[in-house]
Amino acid sequence: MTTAWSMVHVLAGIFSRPEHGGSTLGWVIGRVLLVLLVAHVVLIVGALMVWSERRVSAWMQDRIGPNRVGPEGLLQPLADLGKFMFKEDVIPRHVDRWIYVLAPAISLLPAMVTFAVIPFMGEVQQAGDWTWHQSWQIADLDIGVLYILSMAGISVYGITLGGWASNSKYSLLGGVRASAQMISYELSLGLAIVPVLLMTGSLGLGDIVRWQGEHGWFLFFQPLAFFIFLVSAYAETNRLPFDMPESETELVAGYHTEYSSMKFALFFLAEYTHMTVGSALVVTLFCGGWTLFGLEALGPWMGLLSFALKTFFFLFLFIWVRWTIPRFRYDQLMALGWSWFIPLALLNILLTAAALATGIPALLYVMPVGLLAAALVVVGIVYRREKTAVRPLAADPTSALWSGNRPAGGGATGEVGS
Amino acid sequence: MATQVLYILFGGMALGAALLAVTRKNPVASAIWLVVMFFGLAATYVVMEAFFVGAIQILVYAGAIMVLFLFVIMLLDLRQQMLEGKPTTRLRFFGVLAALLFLVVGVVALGDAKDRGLLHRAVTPLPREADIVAANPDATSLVDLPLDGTAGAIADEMFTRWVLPFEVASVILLGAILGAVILTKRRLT
Amino acid sequence: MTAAASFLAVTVPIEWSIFLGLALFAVGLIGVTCRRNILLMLLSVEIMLNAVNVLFVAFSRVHHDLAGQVFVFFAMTIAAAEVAVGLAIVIAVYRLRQSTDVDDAQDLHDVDHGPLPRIVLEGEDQHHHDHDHHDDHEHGHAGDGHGDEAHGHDAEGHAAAVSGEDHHG
Amino acid sequence: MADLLLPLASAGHAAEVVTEGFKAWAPWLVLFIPLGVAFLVAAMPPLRKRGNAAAALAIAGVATGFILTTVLYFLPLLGGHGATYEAVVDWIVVGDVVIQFGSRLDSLALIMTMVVTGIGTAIFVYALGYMHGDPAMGRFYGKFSLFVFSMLGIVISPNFFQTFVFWELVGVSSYLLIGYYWKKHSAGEAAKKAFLTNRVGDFGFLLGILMVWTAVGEATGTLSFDFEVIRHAVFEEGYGASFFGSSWLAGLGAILVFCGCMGKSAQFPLHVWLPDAMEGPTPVSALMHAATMVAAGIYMMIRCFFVLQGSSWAPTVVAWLGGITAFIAATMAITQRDIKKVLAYSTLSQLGYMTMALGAGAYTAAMFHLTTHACFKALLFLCAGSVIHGCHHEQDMTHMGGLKSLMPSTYRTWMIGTVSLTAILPIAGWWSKDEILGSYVGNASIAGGPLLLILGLAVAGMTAFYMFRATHMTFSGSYRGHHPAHESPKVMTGPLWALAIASLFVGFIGIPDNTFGTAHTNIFEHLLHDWHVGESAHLHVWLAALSTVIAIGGALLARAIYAKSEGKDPLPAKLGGIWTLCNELWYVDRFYLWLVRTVQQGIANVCWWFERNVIIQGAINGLSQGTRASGEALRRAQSGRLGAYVTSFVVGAVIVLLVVLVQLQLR
Repeated sequence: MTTAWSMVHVLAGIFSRPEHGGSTLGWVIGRVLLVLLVAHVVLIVGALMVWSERRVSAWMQDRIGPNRVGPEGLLQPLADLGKFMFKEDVIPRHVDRWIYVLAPAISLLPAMVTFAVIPFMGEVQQAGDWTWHQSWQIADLDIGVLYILSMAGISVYGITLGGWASNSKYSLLGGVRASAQMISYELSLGLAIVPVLLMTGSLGLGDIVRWQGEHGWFLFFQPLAFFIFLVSAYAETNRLPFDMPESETELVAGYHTEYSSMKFALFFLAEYTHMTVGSALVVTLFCGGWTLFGLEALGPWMGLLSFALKTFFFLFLFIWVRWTIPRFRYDQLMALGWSWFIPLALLNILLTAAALATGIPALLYVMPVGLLAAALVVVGIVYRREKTAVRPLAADPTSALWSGNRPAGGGATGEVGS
Repeated sequence: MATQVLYILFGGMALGAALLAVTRKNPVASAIWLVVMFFGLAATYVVMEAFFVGAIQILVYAGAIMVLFLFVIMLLDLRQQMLEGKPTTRLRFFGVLAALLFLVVGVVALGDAKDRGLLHRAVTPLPREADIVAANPDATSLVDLPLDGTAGAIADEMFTRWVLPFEVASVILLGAILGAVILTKRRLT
Repeated sequence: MTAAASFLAVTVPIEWSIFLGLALFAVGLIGVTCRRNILLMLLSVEIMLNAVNVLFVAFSRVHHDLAGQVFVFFAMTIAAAEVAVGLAIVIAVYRLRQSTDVDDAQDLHDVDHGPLPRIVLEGEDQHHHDHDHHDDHEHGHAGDGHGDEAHGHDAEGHAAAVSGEDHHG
Repeated sequence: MADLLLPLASAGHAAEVVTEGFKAWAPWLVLFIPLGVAFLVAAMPPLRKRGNAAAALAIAGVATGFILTTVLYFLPLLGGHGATYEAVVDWIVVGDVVIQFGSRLDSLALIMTMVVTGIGTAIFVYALGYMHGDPAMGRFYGKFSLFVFSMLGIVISPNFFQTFVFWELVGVSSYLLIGYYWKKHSAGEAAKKAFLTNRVGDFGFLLGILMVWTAVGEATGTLSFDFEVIRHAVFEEGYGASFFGSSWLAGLGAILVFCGCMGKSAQFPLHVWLPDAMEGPTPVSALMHAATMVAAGIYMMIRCFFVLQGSSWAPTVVAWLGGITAFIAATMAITQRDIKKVLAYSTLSQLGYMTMALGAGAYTAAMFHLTTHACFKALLFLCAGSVIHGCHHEQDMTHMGGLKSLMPSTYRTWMIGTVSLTAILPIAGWWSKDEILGSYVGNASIAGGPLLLILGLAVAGMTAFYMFRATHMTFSGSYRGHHPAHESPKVMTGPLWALAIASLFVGFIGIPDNTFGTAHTNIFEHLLHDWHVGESAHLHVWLAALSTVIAIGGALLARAIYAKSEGKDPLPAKLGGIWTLCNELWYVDRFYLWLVRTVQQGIANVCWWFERNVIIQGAINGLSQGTRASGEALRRAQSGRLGAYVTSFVVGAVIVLLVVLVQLQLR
């Protein structure tokens, strides 16, 4: 770790911004190198996640998991890669060829580029008389959060297009479900961040992390926002318990039913990259990013370590949840998003704004905790009820969207189809 | 130099993508090309240093509007609709002619305006961070500095000068939501 | 100014942006006029809206007035609203017609509705009264026809039915 | 003109102005107590049903007003000089134009308020007896209070705008009161007639106000309705000259303002409503035609006398209109058989006198005559009411007679009133009427002034004649009625005596300064300290003697003809055509009837034809047919193809762009 850090540090010193004394060419080369570095790290982490998911799930189910390739099976991803590479690349005749080929790449890309704005460590910067904490990231956009939301918004394309291009009913349903689900949860995702932005006063992720370094993590200020963001992130990454687009029991494998070989591997990798990005975002927005209660002052490597450990924890949480909580029904998923998360997030925004406007800091500490508790109690009650009452799918208003021209209501209302 | 090159690159990309979008037979292909156009335009916005607009261009158009389009295309399963009936040749001819005429008239007007010296200004770059620091010796933090085209500056403008239009826009959105819900209800009772 | 700054700081002439806007608008126009699929017409309208946005941003930067960029924001809001309602209409039309071709929805083309009522003054001859009454009768039928339309699927057939009634009148 | 204006300009502003404290706000109390009473009566059915309770409330209200005003008036006078009480609030603010609402109680307004509330109190008490047994007495007192409120609003008004608002309120409440016996057809008709005739005058009034308003704005640079501002404009800003540079327009403005007076004070040719208004209960007639409504016009003209003074020719017109009114009303009064009608025409005639005074610039004299007339005319009306009450609602004098012994109190008070009205020294009416006639002596500002003086003297004779004619027909001889007559109760004779005493003595406050050679006998001019303008009244001994002789002569002539006539009138036979002319009211009403029935109906017929044949047949049906035809022609264009619509739209837009571009190129 230390070696890796010193290398980064040297690079960073040489390739600092021209305004801070670096040379233009050096800065450009440095940026490019940084991009390559981050991209590789993300991909490697994604690959490792494949391994760790299998190990952790095995551990949870009292199995052993892959342990043959390399120490503790760590090289298993490499072996998988080889397997994918050499498998036959089937492109069915009925597919929409161009889009079919493009879709896996499209699905991986947004996750990768999101990392451009995530600050992974910090250090003290100087320019003339000025001294400030600088977050290390590829680009400290002042619209960082908007950028993230944009990328989250377009990440749906890969899955949707893949599902459509496959020209099979399971794939199509998976794709349609994915688009509806991700549009829905994008809203709660975005709304959950708003209180954070209100309190920080900036859209830049670097600023948000610095604010948390000075005042404390948003996890403590905004537990409800944290909760909503976390669950919405699960939905956005199509992970269990929200893996509607690929739910095996209903749709075989959803949008990637028709895919094989490296194309399937890319979809696979995209999912894990999304998980990584999601975890990194949760860490950045709510768990202080590279800060660690002042310990980051020990040196930039401490910030990097803190960031990595927190991210790994949330990645572990992803896996933990997957093997613990059963899949939601589609109508439950939609009801949770539209009827609970969005109103709660709006309420949270309102209360936070009120607390900020009235200038009563105590509200900021007490109110969110109470909200979270109330929300959890309500959700618990609802799911207890949902579990006992099994509704027929036809009664669900949204089901009309999936059933083409089937009349809704089934005739229970006495309506005679025209 | 780089700015101009980038502008031409992304602007051309947007234009080409737009042309492809309106000429594809496959609606999904049209939609994808339109997404490409949105990205191209977002990039030109960034080149013009309108970062906020660039970001919401992707967020709103590519992330929401086009997904909705794709969603509807898939919902209606328009694969069969790809072989759409051709409009009468006369109509198509007049349509293209009118559009081209519009372009010609626009370019002529542009040239005319340039001849009259109405276009002497160009899209100017923002002051650099260092310049701003130099120009504001009293500021104690970067956050205090006036930056053009950023989210903060636009927010200042939007919530002071344009707060009424902002609220009106929200009401329009509400109306649109209600309209969409009512229109897509299966039966109005 | 440092090298990097000067590397990036070369300006973009305003007429490039104007041309880009014009061209995009023309492309959108072609789309709206030449496509018959209602979804693609909506898409083309989006292109036209974007063409305007380009000009907004460009002039905003030229004049250093953020109003232009704020208006882009509003334009996007309106576009979102328009698309939401437009797509809802598309779905509604599709349900009714099983088609997204605009030429399949021609209910508003010319139909003869018979003579209009006129103001008849007190003390005018009985003939006019008669005529007026007749008008009402006919309108009653026309109303029935519209009622049928709600259930009917074939616009052409409906139009034929109405004009047939007129011949009776 | 200028030499006349100078003494006018020096009038006013001598008094202390009180704008704060209870004194300033007390007028509001005086104003709003009657409104409160009216509101209570309207809003509380129990009160409305118990007439006596409503009456007590109303009497208490108006009496409070009288006491309050009197105290307000005399308190500062004890200190040596008068006071003006002013309490205004901004009412309507439109841009630069600020219209105020409130009260400005200078000496003029104070005297008027005292007259209104004082005589009002007497009449209110009297009505308690007169209206006894009327099931709708609560309603009566409610409307009565509303009427007093409207009148007071005019009196205390500081500006034309408020005056106009209350002017209309007076119109409405008089409509309600005249039509009090609404089940009687003639009462309803009379109410309508009064209202419509007043509308004619009010319309002119409104135009006049607006003309003055703009002219004042022209002269001073500020648009204002305020009387003080107008006064300032007239006397110091050259308003008359700068009235858009036209003295003709200045006169027109004054005459239009006078139109309001013409309506309310029933001047020729808008006098026709007043006699008909006798359809109301007698207390109403007394209040409306003695102290309040008809006085409102005169009061308003005195209040804004500077408007009249701003013009060179308008006063002449006013004076002549007053003279004509006084004369023809007197001739009409001679022919009446209805006791209330006699008094009504007499009122007209006296108002004519006041208007003559206005024309001559003798505003103090006009106000003085208004005050004395209010006393004795109220007294006479109440006496007439008492007679009518005593004779069981008989109004025809030929069915009366011999009431001298049957109704002694009524007879004595009636005689005091008659002598006062007839203007026989030294009772009230003589002083005031003589002051008016005196203002014409040596007055060169009125064209035909001497003629008017002779007219005034003739009217004085006729006044004596018709009053004593009425007296003899009513009280002399033997009783010819069908029901036994009786004296009225104390509650009615009490107010009669109060007013009689007032009529006896009120004249002495206005003895011209030169009468006894010592100064300051003219208390009225002193009372009207900040409003007395022009020269002081002057006693012309020859005129006094002449008018007294004429009056006594008229009285004696009436006695000779009617003392023994026992209800039969020998005059119609003797006078012939002249009698018919007077009895037919100079054919004014018939002329109006012809105007409405023939002229207006003819115009309406033409309009009706035009509307029916041109507008409905031509324009409306033509429009619909035209729309229809063009629609038929154009509906082929509605192909229903969206693409075609869009394309044609785009082509059109491009054409417009091309045109614009070409135009730009050509420029």
